[in-house]
Amino acid sequence: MSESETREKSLFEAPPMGAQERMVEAILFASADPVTVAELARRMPHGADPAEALVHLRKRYEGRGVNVVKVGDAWAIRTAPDLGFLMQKETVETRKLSRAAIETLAIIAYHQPATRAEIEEIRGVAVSRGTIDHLLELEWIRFGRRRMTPGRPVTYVVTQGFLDHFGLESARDLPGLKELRAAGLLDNRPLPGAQLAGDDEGEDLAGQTELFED
Amino acid sequence: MSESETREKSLFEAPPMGAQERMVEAILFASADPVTVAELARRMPHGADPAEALVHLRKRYEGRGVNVVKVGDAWAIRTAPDLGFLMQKETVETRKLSRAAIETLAIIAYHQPATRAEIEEIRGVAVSRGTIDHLLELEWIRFGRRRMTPGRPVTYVVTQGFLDHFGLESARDLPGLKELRAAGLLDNRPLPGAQLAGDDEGEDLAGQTELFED
Amino acid sequence: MSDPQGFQEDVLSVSDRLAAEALIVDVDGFEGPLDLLLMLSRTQKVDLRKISVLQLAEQYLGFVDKAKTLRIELAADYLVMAAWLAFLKSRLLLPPDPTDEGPSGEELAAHLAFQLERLQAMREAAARLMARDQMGRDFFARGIPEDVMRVRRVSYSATLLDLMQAYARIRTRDEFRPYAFDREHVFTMEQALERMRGLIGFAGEWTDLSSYLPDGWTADPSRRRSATAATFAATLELAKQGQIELRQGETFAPISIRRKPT
Repeated sequence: MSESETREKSLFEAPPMGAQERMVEAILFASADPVTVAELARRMPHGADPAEALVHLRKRYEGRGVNVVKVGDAWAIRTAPDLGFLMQKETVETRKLSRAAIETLAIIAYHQPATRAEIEEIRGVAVSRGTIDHLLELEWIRFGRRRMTPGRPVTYVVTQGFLDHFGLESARDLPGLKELRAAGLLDNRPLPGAQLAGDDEGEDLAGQTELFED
Repeated sequence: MSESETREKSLFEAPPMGAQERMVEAILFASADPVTVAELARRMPHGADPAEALVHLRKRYEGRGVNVVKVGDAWAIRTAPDLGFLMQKETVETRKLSRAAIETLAIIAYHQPATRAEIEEIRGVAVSRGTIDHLLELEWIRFGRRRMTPGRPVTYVVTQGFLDHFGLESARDLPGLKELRAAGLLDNRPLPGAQLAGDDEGEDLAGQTELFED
Repeated sequence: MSDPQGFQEDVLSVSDRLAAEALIVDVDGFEGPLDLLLMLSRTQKVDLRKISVLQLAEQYLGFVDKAKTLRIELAADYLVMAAWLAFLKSRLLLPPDPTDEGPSGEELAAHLAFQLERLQAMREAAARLMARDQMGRDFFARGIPEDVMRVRRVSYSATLLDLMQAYARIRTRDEFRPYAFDREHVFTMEQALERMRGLIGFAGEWTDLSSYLPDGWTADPSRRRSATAATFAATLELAKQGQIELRQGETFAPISIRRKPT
């Protein structure tokens, strides 16, 4: 060890091993990728010995719900292999709802109970069966009472699952148009022209054309 | 307890507490977002008691590099705050909040549920477009119940994401909340002679109580 | 009105003037009149609970006067506050009118002091909130959430914002719809032209344009407007084609037409 390094070391005493273990633990936890010993050393205070801290940390996590594991030449914290069955929730792929579906859902939320004809009238375009089925499958809408009008059409209402997902206490708490505008929420709306050029499905394009024709 | 339930229970005996602790540990480690006790129970074997397992787990991680923290009615593992200096690499540069947004957020947090009019009354200035929008986008605020006053205005409350971000167990733990309340500075005190504002005072108090009771 | 503080706005010293300008130039930096009042209140160097609201009102009114002498335009809400403070000042200075049932000057002053204290308290609370350890800066969530396993289920997500914007988009679509006429009440220029072509053969004399309006289009104002516009446009077209002549005595006078003498 060179003279200058020795001097520096005495100036910046390495923290106790217990503290070093904490540091390695925090870094491994928060890093998006496995971390090498060299990287650990670079991030920890001068004089720290991450390799030794890792030995201690690894031992500490033995038999726990998560373990310190070596991935190539780097280290990471991973779920204990026998507990993989608990991670089913994490095996979910999220996709954005189609525009037709979100509009239909919005109309039901604001106008519930709403019949299909009413949804179509408000959207100004036919609602495909698939859209309603999809929302039913997601359990965001369900059937309400039949409307006591000729044909006794079924109505749709939103579910508790819908309220949970959108963080609402009740559908009545949805802000009205005036409030949306006051909150500036209408500002992000693309212009009608931009919508036409957008990535919308055919169903919507048809609707738009129809709309602008008259 | 019915016969079938008894049989089911003996078939699916709850695992020992040590094993339950491991499971909670694995689930909390795996998730970036806080997990509720109900969700833990749903994912763990029948008969498990995640609330008790959490008590043990929390104690186990005291003083370590990562801690078990409570966020509203959910739980998460977070790095110890004193180790933030190690994480520069992980730091996400967030858009700086405007002064108006910060004040609006604080007013909602301390006065929740708060209407837009109340926010404006306290700041003495209109809430500019986009401020509420921005806070909604960050998922730090959400809509609460409508106020049962003329116009039934929407209210805003803070979210679990807000608590998580600021390391708060609940909205009751907001810094200085007790002192502010004791000093009467969270009262909705109407302008003398103004009748309308006085109407929602009772309701407001009820809202506050409800909020901080749980 | 007497001014106990002896505010001398017309004998501004250079330093006073500079100070005032510095304050006023910064007026955009203030978040409304209450914020400005809070700033002014600091010059009294007392606890907000002991503040002299009368003195504060005078400081504010002085500020507004200076802005006027410096020809700086203040936003309307600053002027509204000035008017209210002037009213408050008069209430505080004049003996109370026993017939007046409104709140006393003291009550109004106390409320203003409360508002200032509350705003100040919220500012401090906001600062304390932002000074807390924050996620992503001081403490961190799991860097590798374990969502790396096989995809088993597709979950569809949408945010509340998506939902509200979708609804707003539908409900405000009409505002952006290109203006479409209600055909039933619109008389087109083509119709007018056709009608005029059939009639000009008989228009040897100067005749008021309005007499050419079709039947059933004169009673309802909107129908009448549409028919008049279309008929006028048609006459211009016919004049251009050299078939008729137009004349108008003066602006807004009735317009007359006749067949162009051949």
